[in-house]
Amino acid sequence: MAETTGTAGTEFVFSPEQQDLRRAVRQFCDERVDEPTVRRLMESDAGYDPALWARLGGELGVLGLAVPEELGGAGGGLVDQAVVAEEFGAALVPGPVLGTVALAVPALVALGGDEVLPSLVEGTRTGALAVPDHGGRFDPALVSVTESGGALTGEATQVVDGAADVLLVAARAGRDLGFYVVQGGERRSLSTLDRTRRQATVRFSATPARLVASGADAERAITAALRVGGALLAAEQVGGAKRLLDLTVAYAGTRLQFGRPIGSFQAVKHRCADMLVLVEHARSTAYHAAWALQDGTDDPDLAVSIAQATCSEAYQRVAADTVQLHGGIGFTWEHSAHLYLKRAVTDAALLGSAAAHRERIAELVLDTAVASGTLVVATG
Amino acid sequence: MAETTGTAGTEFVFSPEQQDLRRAVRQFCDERVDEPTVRRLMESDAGYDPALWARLGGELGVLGLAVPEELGGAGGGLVDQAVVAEEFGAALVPGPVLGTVALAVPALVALGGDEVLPSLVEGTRTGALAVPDHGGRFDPALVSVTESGGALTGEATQVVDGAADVLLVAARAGRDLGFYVVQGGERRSLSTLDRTRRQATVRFSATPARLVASGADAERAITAALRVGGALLAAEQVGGAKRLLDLTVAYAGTRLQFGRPIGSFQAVKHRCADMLVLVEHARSTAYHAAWALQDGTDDPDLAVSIAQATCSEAYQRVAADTVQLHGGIGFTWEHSAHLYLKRAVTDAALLGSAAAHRERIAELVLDTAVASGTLVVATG
Amino acid sequence: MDDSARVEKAAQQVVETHDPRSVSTREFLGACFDAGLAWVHFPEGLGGLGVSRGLQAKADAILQGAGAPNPFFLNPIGHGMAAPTVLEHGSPELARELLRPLATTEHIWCQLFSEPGAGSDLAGLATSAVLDGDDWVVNGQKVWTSLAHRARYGLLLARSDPDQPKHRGLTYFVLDMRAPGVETRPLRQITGQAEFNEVYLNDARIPDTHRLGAVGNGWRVAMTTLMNERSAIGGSSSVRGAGAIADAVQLWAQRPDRRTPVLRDKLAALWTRAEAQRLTDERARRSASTGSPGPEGSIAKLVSAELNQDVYEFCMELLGPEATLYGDYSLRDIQRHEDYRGPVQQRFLRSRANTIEGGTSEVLRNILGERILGLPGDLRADAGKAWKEIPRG
Amino acid sequence: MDDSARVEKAAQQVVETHDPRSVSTREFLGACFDAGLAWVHFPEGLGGLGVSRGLQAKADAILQGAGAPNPFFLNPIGHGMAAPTVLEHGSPELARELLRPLATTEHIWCQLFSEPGAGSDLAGLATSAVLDGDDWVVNGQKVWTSLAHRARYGLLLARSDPDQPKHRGLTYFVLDMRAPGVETRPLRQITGQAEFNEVYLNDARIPDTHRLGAVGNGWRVAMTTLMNERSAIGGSSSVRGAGAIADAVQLWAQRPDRRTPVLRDKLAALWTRAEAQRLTDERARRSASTGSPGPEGSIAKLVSAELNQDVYEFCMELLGPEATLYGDYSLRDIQRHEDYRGPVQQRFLRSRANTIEGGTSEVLRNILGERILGLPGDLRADAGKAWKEIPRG
Repeated sequence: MAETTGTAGTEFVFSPEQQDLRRAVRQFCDERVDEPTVRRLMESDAGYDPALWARLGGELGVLGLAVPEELGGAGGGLVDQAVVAEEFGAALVPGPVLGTVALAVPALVALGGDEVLPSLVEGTRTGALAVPDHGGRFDPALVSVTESGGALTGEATQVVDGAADVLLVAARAGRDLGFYVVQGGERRSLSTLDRTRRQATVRFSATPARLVASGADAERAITAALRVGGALLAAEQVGGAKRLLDLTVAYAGTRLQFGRPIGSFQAVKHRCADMLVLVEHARSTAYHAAWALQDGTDDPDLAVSIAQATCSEAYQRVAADTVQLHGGIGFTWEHSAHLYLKRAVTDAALLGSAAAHRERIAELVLDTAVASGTLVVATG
Repeated sequence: MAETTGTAGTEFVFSPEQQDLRRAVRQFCDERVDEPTVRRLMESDAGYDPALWARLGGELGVLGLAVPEELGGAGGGLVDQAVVAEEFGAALVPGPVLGTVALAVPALVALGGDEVLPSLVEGTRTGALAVPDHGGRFDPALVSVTESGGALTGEATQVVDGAADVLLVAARAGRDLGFYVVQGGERRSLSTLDRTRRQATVRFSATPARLVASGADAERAITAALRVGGALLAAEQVGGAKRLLDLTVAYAGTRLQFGRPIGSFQAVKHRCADMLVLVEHARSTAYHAAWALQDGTDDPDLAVSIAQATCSEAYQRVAADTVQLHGGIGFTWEHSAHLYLKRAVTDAALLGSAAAHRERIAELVLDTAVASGTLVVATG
Repeated sequence: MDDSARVEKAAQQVVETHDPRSVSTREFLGACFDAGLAWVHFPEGLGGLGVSRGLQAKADAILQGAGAPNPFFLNPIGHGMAAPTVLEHGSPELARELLRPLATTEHIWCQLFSEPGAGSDLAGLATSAVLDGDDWVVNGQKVWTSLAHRARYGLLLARSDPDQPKHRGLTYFVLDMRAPGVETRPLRQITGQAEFNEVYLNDARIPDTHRLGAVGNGWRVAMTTLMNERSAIGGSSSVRGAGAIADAVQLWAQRPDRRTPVLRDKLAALWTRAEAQRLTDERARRSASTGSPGPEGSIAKLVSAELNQDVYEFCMELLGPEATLYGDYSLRDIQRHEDYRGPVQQRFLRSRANTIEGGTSEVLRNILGERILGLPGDLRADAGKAWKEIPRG
Repeated sequence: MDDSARVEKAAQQVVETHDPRSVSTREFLGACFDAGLAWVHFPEGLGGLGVSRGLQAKADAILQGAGAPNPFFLNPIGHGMAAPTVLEHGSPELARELLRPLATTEHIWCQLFSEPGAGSDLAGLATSAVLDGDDWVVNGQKVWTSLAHRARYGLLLARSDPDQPKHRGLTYFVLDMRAPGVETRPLRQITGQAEFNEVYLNDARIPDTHRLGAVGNGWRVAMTTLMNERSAIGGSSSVRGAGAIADAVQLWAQRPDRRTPVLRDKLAALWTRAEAQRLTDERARRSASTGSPGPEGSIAKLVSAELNQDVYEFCMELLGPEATLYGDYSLRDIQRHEDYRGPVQQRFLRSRANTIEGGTSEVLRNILGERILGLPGDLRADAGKAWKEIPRG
């Protein structure tokens, strides 16, 4: 992921290619993934449209932007993929964005590639990561699936996009950790709060599995995937929050009560200003994480935790405020607000809560702080 | 403290006598303890006016309202004393209100009286409690002063009103806890944030002391004093916060910017509304604590912790908002706001922080909560 | 016999002659009405005994102690808001006609105030009422109407004169929900349920005898309804730790695995705020009963709404990844009371409306600032203008 | 030679010929001015090289790398706000007269905008300026004037025409602070210190040549000053963990005995917010330097002010009972830079002004809402009125 698209690039400055990419994805979403489409897919069994997904991978080619060309990807950087994640988040693109694009693909890239990777990038197959995490970090102690004789047994709960064609599964082979590619397993789909982001519980009973890494290699790939996943999830959160801010500002500027636009009341205006600050902070931290992972310019764990701690809180707050500032209409099923509210709550709970990431930040920043002794406390 | 003034009294309903008491104290403070007086005393060495203090005890008779008549007091209830504490807090009456009225007197009452009690009630002598607390609760393990041969040695730090004539000191006599009346000791007065509430560090070097209780009796008296102190401190916080709310509302209603009163802007009006809620919550919890201690109608520790957790946060928030809503003028030495801000910060840190009291509430409420198992969590 | 003893005796007689555990709800509530125990402060013959409102608690304690249903839960708008409004503003004949079937829950009532274009600005509503002979002809759309699909009558506020300033052109009616031209459609909310309805009024006719208060005086009548709504909220029963906070404490007890010191402090803070508000409600009740109502009552709605949201946000945080699951979004009518609030995730979603329904928190802060603290009003764009000239949208 | 190389060469020449560690500050800064390095985007001969503003960072890195003082710290109002205002709105002669001694810190500058009656509503100010021959005669009172007691010049905004609407009757001047009729008094603040001053103007005279911009055009000139003030805040140096949050982290490190898990989470949240704002500042700078300034710059003031307060509230909570002590309230002038922020308790008190000075948080939220988000303005009571007819108080 050290390569970048176009200009080697100052952090936060999007290259013309990246700006084109954003425009192209936004236009595709406007035309092909408008809200009626999202609502139709959200009510469907699969929860997404495989043909549409294949177009995103094939025609548009935006499902593996940070995958090196020799592994079947676009050979770009993570920032490119973050731009796409933001636009997907703004449109609430249904489908295995988190499972495939943000987790499975990065895991396989970290492994140096795999035979299933090109199909995931092309969108002809979907993937998901069936790995237990503790506050967004991989914890081998939580792995309960076991391997024996090339087959897996056990259960993985609440796997995001767990109905995918290909599962990347952490399992225990004796005392060793193994990382496996699995196509089988019994998938029980769950009724999720956010019907545009599906989950399943996966049960393996002597399900055939192909080992792709073990021990430290497996752990490294999983950790890399969770980091990239956290950064891309943050970008998605930015996209959703920004869309809600735009929606709310437009409503506040046109909705009249007491003979004037409600946005002319400070109670409304100032809440919009606070939403703006949240969105701007979210954007800064999410793209910092993407740039830091791409260019190696910051501690990756710290950068991702800053982004996740900030974006999870920002998106949830902005979504709640969006309902509030729309009044009754914002509480109806017909209005867009709840679709984003449910996504915001879901994103905040996945890959580590804000509190879990703050704890990680505390470990990295506070536990290493040393008293330099110059700050004076008055003692009377 | 089971006796009450006048009507046996519904909680929160002040008797006519209590309403008269409030009016009398308020009038006295308006006439005798106006802000110029407070500022003059705050700059003085002693920090208060002994003659004025003696009038509060003698002429007005409001320093020992909850002290039984046979012990030299007014034979009223704690609610009476809380009414006075509220008015003292509103006026920022300088002097040993906390040390003498809220802590030393209740401690001596809990002991069943003492020869020094009448003089404290009359205001001819002052008292203070030199007892270490942990978050507002007595912790015998923190006692470091030791007794030997009827004399104390050691140091008590940050004793509120520690320059008082009479100190009530917790000390360790061998393995036993003792509670002593002391008149000596070297007092080093501290430069406090709030110059209307003094503190001193007290050093004992074989200082003669008179034992008034030991062991469980001592502990019981100290605990009772800290509880009463917490309730009266809460009432004082209500008084200060309410005065600030009045001050701010008056200013917001008359200060003009942009050709209109600033209180007509929602940013100002809504902050005042939030201040009102804080003050009302503070008042409810403070007087509930006073009534509960007086009538034994609630767990005394819980009632006091609810009051302290609520009032400490409310007073600080209201004081900060008062500075903000006054703009620049509220940041000047000449304006009243900072006097209250400093008192608010001080009160919040004394007798246990809001966080310490929340921890106590958690122990009393959450640690005893049992899952009754009817609340359903959707599992998808 | 003093009033208190009268109430006590009447209540005891009712439960002796009509055992609430064996007679039907309607029969029992009819007996209560006839005995003057529906609203003890109402006149005799109209469901009351003409005694102090404070004595209602005494009657309710005896009745409910014997197993009586709470009529407020069965017909909340009828019992809490319609009855006092009909009594105060309706003709004696109308009160006699409407109150008994209301009290027995034979007639459920609903309230037709809010409109898509009139939320916070209720007085800006557009539904028109035009007099045609002895009838009013009503056209417009109402929204957020709980119970409309089950209601026999609706409290309707409509505009009878668009040339007047907005507060002065309103008239108040009792609408027969079964009249031609009244169409009720369920309004699906973000929980998936349809707790509310939209009501479309197309040339619906109301006899002038079902008007409450004078023509053009509807706003004052509506104030009676709304003040009773607010006091119904502020006057709810007051048990420590009850309400939304009980859910959070219970979840805490159920999930030791999810506890952290930070969440513990957060929950203690929420519990303390709930308790501070409960004590404030209690204080308001006490001072009201002694004739000196304080500002405490109006605070309840604001605080409890925001507290509910914070409590369920806490619950979702406590749940962690499980918070992302949901039960059933299929559109359902809410019938069974026990099912009403649903699992935690549903309660979380439902709580988002708390700061909107019954007055937004923004409007409530204005009310606290202006009516309690006496701060000056907002500058008004619509002051003194004829309603029809005020921009809407 | 491209602009970047020009700047680099000029800076290297200055440090070679004027070692900042041996020559006086004034001499060194004079050399910088003469070499066009005071403000590289200013014209040649007036302290600049006429190159892009973005190149200033290159010059500063070389100069300060060699040990040069930061002129912004020595003369903040002069360097950051007066210089661009004088350049843009003053005559070439005036710029030539004033800029060099400003740049060398021979002349300290202050700003005379706020008045007791004109805080958030700056354009409502009342200080009058009346033309008398070639001089303006000025009367009024200014407040919150940092450095007034040490300043040689003040940026003065005064009302030259009370019959105009408030924004249109203002004129902008450079005031000689040593002129007769200019009296400066220290203004004691809640910390006990006097960081600011009041300035009384009694028939103080200003030559018309010291007017900046046209008569009646003062508001536009003031905008130049204020925009430079805001960009000075947004453009501060950006090191992770620096600023107020560093105090909190340091106190955390110093006081293991006072740590709790709840405070740990709180501090992590504050640190994260500070970092999010730092990154937002950084992003604003980056996008500004590529010619597409975003909304990020204007957020800095709002966030950093509220964050400072939260940070020092945290510090006080961490300190516990020690927070109730204070050092020294005796009135002192703030001279020594290292003493300026004092012990933690003093920093806490000082932070209360952060949300007032340089634009209250209320005004800033209006600015974010209206100028960045494009929301409609507040209804105005003073729109179009002659200043003298607008109620004040």
